[in-house]
Amino acid sequence: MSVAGILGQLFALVLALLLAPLLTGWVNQCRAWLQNRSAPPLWQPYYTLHKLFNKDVVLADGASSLFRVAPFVVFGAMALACAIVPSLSTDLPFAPAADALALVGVFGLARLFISLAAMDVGTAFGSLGGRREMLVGFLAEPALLMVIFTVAMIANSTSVAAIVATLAHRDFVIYPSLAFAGVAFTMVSLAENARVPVDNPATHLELTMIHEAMILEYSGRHLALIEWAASLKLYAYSCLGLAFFFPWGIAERDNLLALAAAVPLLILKLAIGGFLLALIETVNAKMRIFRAPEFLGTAFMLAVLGLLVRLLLETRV
Amino acid sequence: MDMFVVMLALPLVSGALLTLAGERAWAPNLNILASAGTFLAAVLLTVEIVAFGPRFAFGEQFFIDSLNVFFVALTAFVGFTTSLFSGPYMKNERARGKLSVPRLRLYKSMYQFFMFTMLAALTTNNLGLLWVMMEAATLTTVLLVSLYRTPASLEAAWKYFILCGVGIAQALFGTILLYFAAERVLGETGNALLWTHLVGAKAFLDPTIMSLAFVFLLVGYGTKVGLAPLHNWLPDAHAEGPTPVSAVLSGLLLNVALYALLRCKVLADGALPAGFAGNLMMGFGLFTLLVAAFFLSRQKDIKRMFAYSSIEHMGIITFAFGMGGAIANFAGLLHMTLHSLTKSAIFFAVGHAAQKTGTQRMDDIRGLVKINPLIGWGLMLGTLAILGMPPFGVFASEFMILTHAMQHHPWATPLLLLGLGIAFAAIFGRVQPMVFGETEAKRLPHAPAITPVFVHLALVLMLGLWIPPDLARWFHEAARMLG
Amino acid sequence: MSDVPLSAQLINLCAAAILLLAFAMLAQRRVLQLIDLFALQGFALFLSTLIVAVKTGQTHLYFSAALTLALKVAVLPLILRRLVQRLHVKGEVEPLINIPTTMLVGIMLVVVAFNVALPIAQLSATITRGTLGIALATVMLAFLMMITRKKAITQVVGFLAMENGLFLAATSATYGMPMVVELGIALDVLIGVIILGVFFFQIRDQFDSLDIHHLERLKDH
Amino acid sequence: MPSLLSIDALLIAACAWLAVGLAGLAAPRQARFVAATLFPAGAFVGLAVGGVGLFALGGDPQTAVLAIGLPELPFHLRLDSLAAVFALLLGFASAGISLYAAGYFRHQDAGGVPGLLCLQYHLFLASMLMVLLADDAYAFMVAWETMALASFFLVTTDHKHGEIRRAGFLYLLIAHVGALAILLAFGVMTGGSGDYRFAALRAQELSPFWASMAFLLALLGFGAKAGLVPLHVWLPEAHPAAPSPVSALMSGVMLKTAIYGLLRVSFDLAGTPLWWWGVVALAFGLVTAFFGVLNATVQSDMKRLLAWSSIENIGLLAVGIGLALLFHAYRMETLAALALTAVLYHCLAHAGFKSLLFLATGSVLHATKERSLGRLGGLIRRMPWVAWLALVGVIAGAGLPPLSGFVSEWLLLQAFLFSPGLPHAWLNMVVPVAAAVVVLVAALAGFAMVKFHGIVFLGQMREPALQEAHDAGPWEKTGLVWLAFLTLLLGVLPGSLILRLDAATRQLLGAGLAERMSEQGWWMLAPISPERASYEPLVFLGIILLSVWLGRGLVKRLYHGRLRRSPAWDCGYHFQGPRAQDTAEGFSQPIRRIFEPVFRMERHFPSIRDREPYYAVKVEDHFWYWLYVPIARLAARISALVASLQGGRIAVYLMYSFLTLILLILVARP
Repeated sequence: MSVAGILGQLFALVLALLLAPLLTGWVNQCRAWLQNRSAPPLWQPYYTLHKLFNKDVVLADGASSLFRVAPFVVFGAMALACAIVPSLSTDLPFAPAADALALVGVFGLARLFISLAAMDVGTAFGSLGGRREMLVGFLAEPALLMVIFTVAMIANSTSVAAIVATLAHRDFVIYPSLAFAGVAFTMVSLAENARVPVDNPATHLELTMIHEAMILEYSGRHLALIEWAASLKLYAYSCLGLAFFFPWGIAERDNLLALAAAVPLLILKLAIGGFLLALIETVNAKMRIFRAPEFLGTAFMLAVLGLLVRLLLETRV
Repeated sequence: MDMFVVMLALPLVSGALLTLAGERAWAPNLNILASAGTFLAAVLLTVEIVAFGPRFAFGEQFFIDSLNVFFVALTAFVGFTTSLFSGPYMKNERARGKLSVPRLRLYKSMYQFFMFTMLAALTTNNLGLLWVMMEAATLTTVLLVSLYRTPASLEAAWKYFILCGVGIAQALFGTILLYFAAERVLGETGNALLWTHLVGAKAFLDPTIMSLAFVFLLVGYGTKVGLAPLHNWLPDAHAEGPTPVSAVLSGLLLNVALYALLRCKVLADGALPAGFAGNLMMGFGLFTLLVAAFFLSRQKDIKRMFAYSSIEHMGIITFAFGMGGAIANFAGLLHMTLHSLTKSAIFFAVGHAAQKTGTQRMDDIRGLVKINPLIGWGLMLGTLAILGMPPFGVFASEFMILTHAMQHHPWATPLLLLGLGIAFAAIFGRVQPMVFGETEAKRLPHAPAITPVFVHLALVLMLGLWIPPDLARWFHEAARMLG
Repeated sequence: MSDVPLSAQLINLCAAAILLLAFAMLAQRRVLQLIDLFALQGFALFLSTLIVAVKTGQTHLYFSAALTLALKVAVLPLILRRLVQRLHVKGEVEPLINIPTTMLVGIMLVVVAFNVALPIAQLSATITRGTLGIALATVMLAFLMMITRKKAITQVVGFLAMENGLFLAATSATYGMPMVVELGIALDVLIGVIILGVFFFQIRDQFDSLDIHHLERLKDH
Repeated sequence: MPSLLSIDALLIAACAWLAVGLAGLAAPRQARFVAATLFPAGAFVGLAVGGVGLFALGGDPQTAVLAIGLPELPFHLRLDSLAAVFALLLGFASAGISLYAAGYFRHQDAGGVPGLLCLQYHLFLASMLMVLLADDAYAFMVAWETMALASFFLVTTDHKHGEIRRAGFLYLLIAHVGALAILLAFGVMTGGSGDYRFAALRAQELSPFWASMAFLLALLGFGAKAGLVPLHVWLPEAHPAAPSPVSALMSGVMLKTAIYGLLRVSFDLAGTPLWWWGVVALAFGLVTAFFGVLNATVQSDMKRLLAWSSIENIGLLAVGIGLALLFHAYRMETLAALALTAVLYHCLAHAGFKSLLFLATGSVLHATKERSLGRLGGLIRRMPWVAWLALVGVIAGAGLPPLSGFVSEWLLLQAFLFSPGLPHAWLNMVVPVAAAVVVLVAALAGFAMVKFHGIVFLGQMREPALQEAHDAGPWEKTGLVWLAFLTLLLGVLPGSLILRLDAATRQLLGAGLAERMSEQGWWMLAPISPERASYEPLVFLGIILLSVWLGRGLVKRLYHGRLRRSPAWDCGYHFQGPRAQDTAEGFSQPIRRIFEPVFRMERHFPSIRDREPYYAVKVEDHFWYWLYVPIARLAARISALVASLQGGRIAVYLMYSFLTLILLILVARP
């Protein structure tokens, strides 16, 4: 554990905290362009956060302490996730704290808290949102874990840093299993980040929404933290996807030059990723909530298939 | 004073006295007193035998050795506790108007005569006399079974009389054949039916005659034991007679019949190729167990159900003795002891329960722990004990029987387990709702005698966790005698 | 047969008579006649016991013979006849299975009994070894009679006939059991019959009939 | 040589428990004395047992022979590391439960005599301890059945209700059938030697066929106790029926004794396992876990929900055992140790959090007299202690970091990641895929747990009466806090405990994780190597707490901490009441829809013509109709057939005797 390592880790974390709203803003902008709307400014998410932090918290009458704690926990969990996922360098002193399996656990913890908080006030929307979030969660989580299994078997490790190091710095090999895993991962990411076709972050139509339904009662700094956490989640997922499937350019241990080069590369990759996300959201329609299980079931099956392909084709017994 | 003579004379004399006594105030106490005296004499006799070894009485006609002295003690003990139980029980029956005064007198005197026949059958050295006493036991109990003079009790008594009479006639034929075989070895000395002589000459008895004799004896005494398909009298007699009678029928009569069968088996084993008698007994035992188990689930009458449970246990014990060998015989003797104690305790509890609720129909009995916690728990624990739940002793003997069967007759184990499992489901499913649940309580004029129930259960519990070394030694010696 | 002593021939004759009477009882429909036949069988038994006693000179066999005469020929038939009259048992006894079939089964039983007894009889030292088979056959025929008859009283007669068969085996085949045992058996039989008598009255009080189909209520089926 | 051996200490503890129980009989009706004196005493003994268990871990096996039992087979006792692990579990879990019970039974007015309850409760504890110590088949069976019996009486404490009686009957019946199977398994393992000491069973060399028979019988017997599908039907009936501390004891501790037995037989007594044993255990485990968790999500009764969740956890344990057996069969001992550690750890974790959750339901039940999820809600406002402590259990139960449930799940998944290395052509492909089911189960467990906590404690109160609810008393709180503390401790400090568990795996497999793990720091969990996988829950927790703390502080500092209260937003429709919230049925509707074939459902849909339209759904267990009803019918049919023997006609009876006689005469020839 070197000083450089710790500094690099902190840098990555701060970068994540700062970049995450930007990524959200970028995706929104791209989407607006693609949909022939005039786009909000790229910095809009920051304005929104600032505005929300300034506002008073208006708490529903019945809200309990859990309701007030949840945003902080969710935010903390997402920050942790961003700290673990290697975005710039694989030399992360925090990485041993949680491997890929624990990463899924972190997301799960955040989900649990946000769902419980949603049910806390006791409105029809809240519990509906909480239920749907858990529905998405219990289908998406296994799919994500299966993706991680596939990748972990390739790298013989579940440590995210180790996986990335293996994948990025090994001779180029085509893994067909990764194709399956990649598709599955994309589908899971869409669902987990409340994106079309599973959810629509831009709507408040009660029959379709999930994420927005849960946070309907939140306001002020709580809402700000939750929105920020949502951005962080998108960022973390994006970085995870990039790390698994496009790991090139991530710096190795004690390589400051590479680290310096990694930052612009990461921004570039995120920009492309964000655009693709916007594209997917544009060309797809939001589906009925009851189709979501099929969608995620497909993702799960694809992930399992990826694992099978890995076991069948790529291992020599 | 010869304790043996005292032990036999007490029930005989008091039986006669009770016949003459009429409805004197001391009559019930005499019944208990006589039973207590008999028990005391039996204990002293046991001590004597344990200390000084086997002995004869009345010439060679009676013989007390380590095999039968314990049964004597057990019989006297259960006889004593049953008389304790029957005191308040019979008073309550009288108060409920189910019995008249002369019938009570009949009950008491017949009870004492019955005890006499049991003790005499156990101690006699003469196999012919054994038969006579078994028949006499039937006759005394027939009158006890029909004590209520209801149509059902008459029918039960009639069936009991005819079936057991016919059955025991077969046993007489077997005894005659045995005599026929023994005479050729021992000569016409009049000793040819004496067990002590027979056992010495058992290897020389003619196998052809002995096989036929054993078949007749098995069918004869087996009827009395309640082996299926000869068991049909048993549930009727148990269900329709007064409860103390059910208790002694299950707890004592079946044991004594089995004891008679065991004596015959020893002779048959000596004369016949190994396994002949044993296999027959194992077959009967298993069949009995299974048949009884399946019968159990269809019962509606509580005493009838426990009667079938007795059949089931007789099946297990017969199977154990059929297997033979030190461990199985040990287990069989232990099981006989435990079954006697447990089943009579259950019948005591059942008797009080039926009196409290005024019915023997299980569907109408509910919430016994509410009516009287001691009766309720007595029935519950007794039932669990008889079903072979540890830490009660029945489990110990069943464990030994099962493990021995696994070792030597693996094919029989699944059948044994099937029988035990079905019996468990049937009995426990019935008893639990009776003990638990809600009810409207009713007080009885005479407080029930609960002590015998718990004394029995405490003994059964003790035997499950710790068998006193002296008792174990006796069991071993007896088991060795059985071969 | 010439080397067989006369006494043995007589015993065999008595035994044959007992078997014949057993068959007759199996075929008999009327209660009173049945009791007569039973008494006759008892008499044959008495004769055979007497002959054995004379032949062997055992005193207790005389005693047995006397007991047989008293009980089986005199007392028991008397009691039974009284009962039949007092209880107004109808004369006709309707068997459960028709009589020709019963007879056929009976003959088969005799064959079985003789077959079973044959190896034993060959071992026997006594001259009356054939009687063992006959005794067994008598027991079985009595058993059959008990199965096929409907009235309580005929079942009792069957039961007593079975006792006769046993007695034949005890006295003739083995030249008598020990005294104590024979006394005991006799006592049991006597008490049994007395109890039965008591029973009959109770049954009739309860059911107004001695037909055993009233006694079929206790069942699990 | 210490003057007081651990095994003696445990024996004394068992006797102490018995004594405490019997003391209850001395004053059967004085609830106050029984609750405030005897139960805390029992808790103290529990702590001692746990401490001794911890101390004895890794020590040499100690044996003792008691002078009771059968003449040829007195009670043999043995305390080895495996038993010590479970003694540790029993002691520490029961300590918390007893403390809780000290408060709970004080005002338990409905049903049950306090003194009797105390006796049964402590007899239950003592017999569980004896199960762990038993070293011969007889002692084991006696303790095992006593345990079943004591728990049966506890289950039927409130026997006024017919359904509770039925639940108790079903429980004891299946337990008894299972016990018979266990006995048979022991019999098979003696190999005909007639020696029932475990030492003899261990030494016995069995042929593969008989060893497999023993294993299958043990799986049947212990599976019946543990609640493996399809022998699980008693569990969702019996656990909810019992008073809550007893439910906690049964789910948290008693089920683990079955796991103990299965481990004892399959790793210790039955000899070297065959590879397919692992597959069998794995398959049953997967089915159980999946079926259990699905049913947990659709329950409408909070205690039934937890009971089904216990079935799920037992399934996961069986999966772990299966995996360990597979590795063990192929002599991959380190990996077997990894899987086995996961099993042992999950036993401990589940004991902690499931007890905690059941006790929380006890408090809810006590405060509201209500078990149905449809009539609860919003209790966090009246019972904040219980709600927050339950949240600890919920997070652990959902298998989420940084609490105990996650650690074992993580270990299990790590073990799965090695399964492609199995030297068997198709196992190395199928087994990893089984991990997918495990993962799905874990995710569904989260769903069930959110449903449990959200509907019971959060939202608006669904009934006005809930306003009267009060928080748990001091004893209850102490018990809950203790168990929550254990859950947290197990969650954040797995490394040091796993180093101790090493003794148990080393005893069973000859291999452990210790030598690799001791190289790393105590805060780190890296069973194979840090490069391979690692987990530092303390750091993990630290980061989350730090960011919560920092976040709060910074936001307050940079902005403000103002807060206003106002009514919840009602979409402009102000007739909304608590009824507008999701019901328990509504919450699980997606599950019922997705996994429709798994449930046996009876639904009633409202139609236009209904005068009073309503919707109803009843979810039942398929296995009841697939397995148990046919067996019962078959038994009834045979009974009817057999009963025709007793037709009432004396002539027919005589004929039976006659035919038996003739048959025997003709057939039985020497």
